Amino acid sequence: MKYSYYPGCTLKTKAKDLDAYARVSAKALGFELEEVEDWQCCGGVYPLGKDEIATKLSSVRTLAQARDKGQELVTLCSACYNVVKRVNEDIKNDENVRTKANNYMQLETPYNGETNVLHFLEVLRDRIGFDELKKKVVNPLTGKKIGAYYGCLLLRPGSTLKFDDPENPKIIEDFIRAIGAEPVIYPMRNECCGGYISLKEKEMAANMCVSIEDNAAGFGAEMLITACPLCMYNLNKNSQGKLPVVYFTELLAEALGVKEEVK
Amino acid sequence: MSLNNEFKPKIVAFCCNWCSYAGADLAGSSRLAYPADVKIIRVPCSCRVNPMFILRAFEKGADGVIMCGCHPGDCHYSTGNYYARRRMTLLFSMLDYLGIERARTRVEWVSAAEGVKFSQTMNEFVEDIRKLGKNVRLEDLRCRN
Amino acid sequence: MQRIGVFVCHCGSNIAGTVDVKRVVEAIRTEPGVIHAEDYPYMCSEAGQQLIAKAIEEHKLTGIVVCSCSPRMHEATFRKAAANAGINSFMVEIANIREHCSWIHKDVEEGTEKAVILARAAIAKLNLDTPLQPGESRVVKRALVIGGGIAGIQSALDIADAGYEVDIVEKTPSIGGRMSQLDKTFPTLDCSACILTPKMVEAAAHEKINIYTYSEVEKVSGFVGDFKVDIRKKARYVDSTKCTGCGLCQEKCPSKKAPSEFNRGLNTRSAIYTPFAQAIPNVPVIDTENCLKFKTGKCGICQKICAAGAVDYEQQDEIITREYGAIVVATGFDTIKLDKYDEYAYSQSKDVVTSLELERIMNAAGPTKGHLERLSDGKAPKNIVFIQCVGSRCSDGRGKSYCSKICCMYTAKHAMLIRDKYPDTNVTVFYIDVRTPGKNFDEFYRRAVEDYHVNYVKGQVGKVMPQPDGSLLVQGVDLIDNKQIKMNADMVVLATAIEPDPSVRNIATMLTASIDTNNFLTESHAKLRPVESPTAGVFLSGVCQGPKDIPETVAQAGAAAVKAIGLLAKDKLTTNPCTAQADILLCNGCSTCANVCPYGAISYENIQINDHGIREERRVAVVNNALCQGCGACTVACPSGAMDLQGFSNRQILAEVDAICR
Amino acid sequence: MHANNQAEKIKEISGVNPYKCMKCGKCSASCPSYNEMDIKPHQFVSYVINDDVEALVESKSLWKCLSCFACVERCPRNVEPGKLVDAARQLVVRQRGMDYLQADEIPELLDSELPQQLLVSAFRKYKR
Repeated sequence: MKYSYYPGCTLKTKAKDLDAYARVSAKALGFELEEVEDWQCCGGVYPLGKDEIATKLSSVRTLAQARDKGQELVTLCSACYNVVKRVNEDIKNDENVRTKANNYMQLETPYNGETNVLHFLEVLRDRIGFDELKKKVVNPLTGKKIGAYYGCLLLRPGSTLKFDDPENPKIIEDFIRAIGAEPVIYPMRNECCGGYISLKEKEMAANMCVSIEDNAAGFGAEMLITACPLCMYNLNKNSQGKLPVVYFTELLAEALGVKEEVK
Repeated sequence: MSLNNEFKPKIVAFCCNWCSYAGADLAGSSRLAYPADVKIIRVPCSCRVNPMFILRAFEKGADGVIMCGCHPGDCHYSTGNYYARRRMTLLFSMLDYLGIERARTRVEWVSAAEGVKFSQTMNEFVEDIRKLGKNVRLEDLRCRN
Repeated sequence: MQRIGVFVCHCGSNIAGTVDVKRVVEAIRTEPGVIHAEDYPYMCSEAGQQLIAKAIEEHKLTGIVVCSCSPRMHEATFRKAAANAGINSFMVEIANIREHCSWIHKDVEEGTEKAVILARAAIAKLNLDTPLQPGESRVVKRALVIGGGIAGIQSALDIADAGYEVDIVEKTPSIGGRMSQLDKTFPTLDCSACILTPKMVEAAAHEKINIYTYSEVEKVSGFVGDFKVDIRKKARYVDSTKCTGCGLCQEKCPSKKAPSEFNRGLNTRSAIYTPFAQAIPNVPVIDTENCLKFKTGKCGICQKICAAGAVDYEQQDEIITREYGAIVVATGFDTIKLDKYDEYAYSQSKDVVTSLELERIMNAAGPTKGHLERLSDGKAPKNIVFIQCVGSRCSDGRGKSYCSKICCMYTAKHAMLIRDKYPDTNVTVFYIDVRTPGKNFDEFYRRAVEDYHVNYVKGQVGKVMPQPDGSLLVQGVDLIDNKQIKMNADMVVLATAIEPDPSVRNIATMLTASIDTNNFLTESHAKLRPVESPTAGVFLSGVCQGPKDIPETVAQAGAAAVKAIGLLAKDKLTTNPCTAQADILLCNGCSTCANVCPYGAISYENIQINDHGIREERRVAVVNNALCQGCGACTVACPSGAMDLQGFSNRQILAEVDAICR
Repeated sequence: MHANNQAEKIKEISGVNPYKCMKCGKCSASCPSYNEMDIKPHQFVSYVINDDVEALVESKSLWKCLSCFACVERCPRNVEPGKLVDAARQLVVRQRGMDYLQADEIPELLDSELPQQLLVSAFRKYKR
């Protein structure tokens, strides 16, 4: 199975691990991530203004490429997932955005939202299946108590993303179970880490990250996993460092026994 | 005030007595406006609407015909709207064959509680018909006066 | 040729405001058949009707067109007026120039033009009207009440007291409904069971009332005065005639893991069970999904120990077919599912409960024997937070757009009872608005604040977070102080929205009673006929029509009963004369019409026909006017055009089409 | 610009109908930045209704909103105040010279681990 793959800017620089582990894991699981050509940064946050068109075009370009190949589009970074998927929904449902975006783009075939956007976790859940994944695990992380940190961008707005229950998600917990570890459910797993605010308001971000970390630790988590480089940064930089934070793909690669393939 | 040369479509709406006519009444008592181009004919049930009535309307110069009934499953006579739905499907495919724009005819299920839906539907339908312009294909010019 | 009079109503300014009434009168004077036309401020008034009568007499009119409000409003009024003046009441046509014209248009020019066209269509139709005579149909002197809660019980008692037979069909093993699950009732704090049980007993003992519990309506046919209903009496596996209600079987049943429906799943019950101690009838049922005998074939303890020999594993469902003149729907409500509201952590913590669950917790017969305890650890809660409007007033697609109406009052009740019984417990209520219209209602709520010091906070809760120590961190807002609040609670109670019981959907379909987008049954007129369904002979009782509390439910149940009694008291009903007729000269006896008739009103006869001098025997369709309801399905199905509908004939509808398109 | 036009502009950019608000406060109850804000999320709605856009564009709150969508997710009336905050922010940054983040202050804010994503997000939220 081949998917179009949109890594996004951060996965090419500060979050190379997130990307590399995903690629080796995909190979081990028997699917291929084919990077779309000439992709551009999604912008990091979805432009909320109804009149924003230009800021949505890079996503449309990527989406159209996946469509041309007849592939589903996979993202790994939560932010890219949020932006690309919401732009796709706009193109599908908002005639104004669709017309204007296509007028700008002058694609050979106008893009009307045909591509299906998947997060890597959704590929694991809906295409591979967690039961199937479990069978492929050679190095189960037995006994590890792991807290899933979702943050905002994977879940909200739930009506558009339809990723999981935005108030009580379970996809990462199911993932943790599949790789043999024990999920720790804590209520702040879908609270915001502070996001971009930490650039200018370090203290605010620190408050948030400390409570999240405390909350997870209080429920017995020994580590946190995330799918978002920004969450990772904030949780590492702005907390008290009680819990290690790693990308979920790293644990996946480890469980599949392919971690060493990443140099 | 509307301009004299503005296209004012003639639109016939068949409404079943139990749901849609009551829905239209509710739209009225809730003051939910829709264009005056729509004129409603009350029928006991959508299954009373003979496809012939719709053809006659077009022949006489109607620009659009809409039929409204109870939601499937909610027909006052149990099954009437199912018959209506099947008949209209056939009629529409025939009109299609004749080259009549699909948007000139419409079937919509409107319950007695859906005044808002009734008004919205009529607004949309009139808008669609205005875009299509005058019905010239089926009108029997001998009927013009 | 008809002699037509046209009467244009101003309806005060309702019509005259946007329709130039005088111009309508002038415009239609020249229409074919119109002899007389005039306008009047209120046609429906006594004076207006006299005016019509006078004109009929003076101008020897054969039919009238009234341009006024919807025929659903005053058609009957004008038909009666016409009949009183000596013309056939079906020689009346209404042009709806209010709901369909003046009320939706602002421009007088537009409104007037449309009113004229609607009037022309009515005149064109009237020109083809023929006098019709209504027939008669019988009234079966028995009523069916669907649902055995307080609404159904009250309706049944009132109908039975008037001397008519009533059957109650209740889908659960006992009558009593939601009210039997309540602990206390507002605003008097009576014990719910204490006031409900006597009613249940009275209904059970009433000689005119027959109760089918554990039964469901399966099929409804017929029409007002003469419904035919199939009731499925589900197999109880216990013979009601033998069971003494000793309860030994429930005690000895080894399968005790089934969640108790009555206690909202907060504890368990045995596989053979009566839902609660005061159940009526006091005859248990076997839940086959949990019964070991049914699951594995082994066990059979209940049968062995039953001294009366009442347990019968071979019992089958039974279909009972009965006839009824009137049907009262009293299907009640349930609380909504909370899976879309997980910010309140309902699925994550046992100590987040719905208000109905709290009723069970507070009730002496409930899972905690009436002690206020946390379900997680059995500890007494010291801080309780109530959250209002959970799923009510939500237009975001997650919940219900309406106000559930009862929550403000029951929350005040809960808060007060808790503060009264456990004065050390702090109670906080997060609310959007406190709505207490009703006699002694606001006083009741104020008592909670003033005498019991319940802490009412105006604002909502954003999230409830279970903590490692088992407490619940509630994050809310106080909009008056403009402060975000984070407080620890031991228990959170959600005032969960109510919705019509899901079974009502199916019942409405069977009854062809209309239902709104929230699955509440629609009334015939929101203000003036609030307990009648638009489907004749079907009456609405209790929450199936809209959220209401117990006194309102009882009042409405009584009103529905009175309407049913009014129907049952009649010996005959006049039937709608707008029925189908076959033209025997055109009919070829093909049976197409009979196949589409939902009432089985069409049969075939061989009759002698003289067709242009040729005498022959032909098979032709004959419509039974008592059975035909006038839907018109046959008229369109008929391939030879022999079927037509009186009052809505092909020619009449075509005349209307022509008039509108002219 | 006339105040009224500004309020209309906010409604247009955000696509929010503030009149749907029933003042339940669930947005403010959900907001993780509540304590940092001078004008609270629920107040944004009434400020727009009352055409007091001046106060909004000058408020601290604009720069404290995390765009975490907790208010959008939980609003029972689909009002979604987060979108109003963002629209007010757009009104500011779309004006010349009103960027909240200047390019020359960035080097000072950088650290070696800071992901690109953070910068591009901040740029999009704070700059034209």
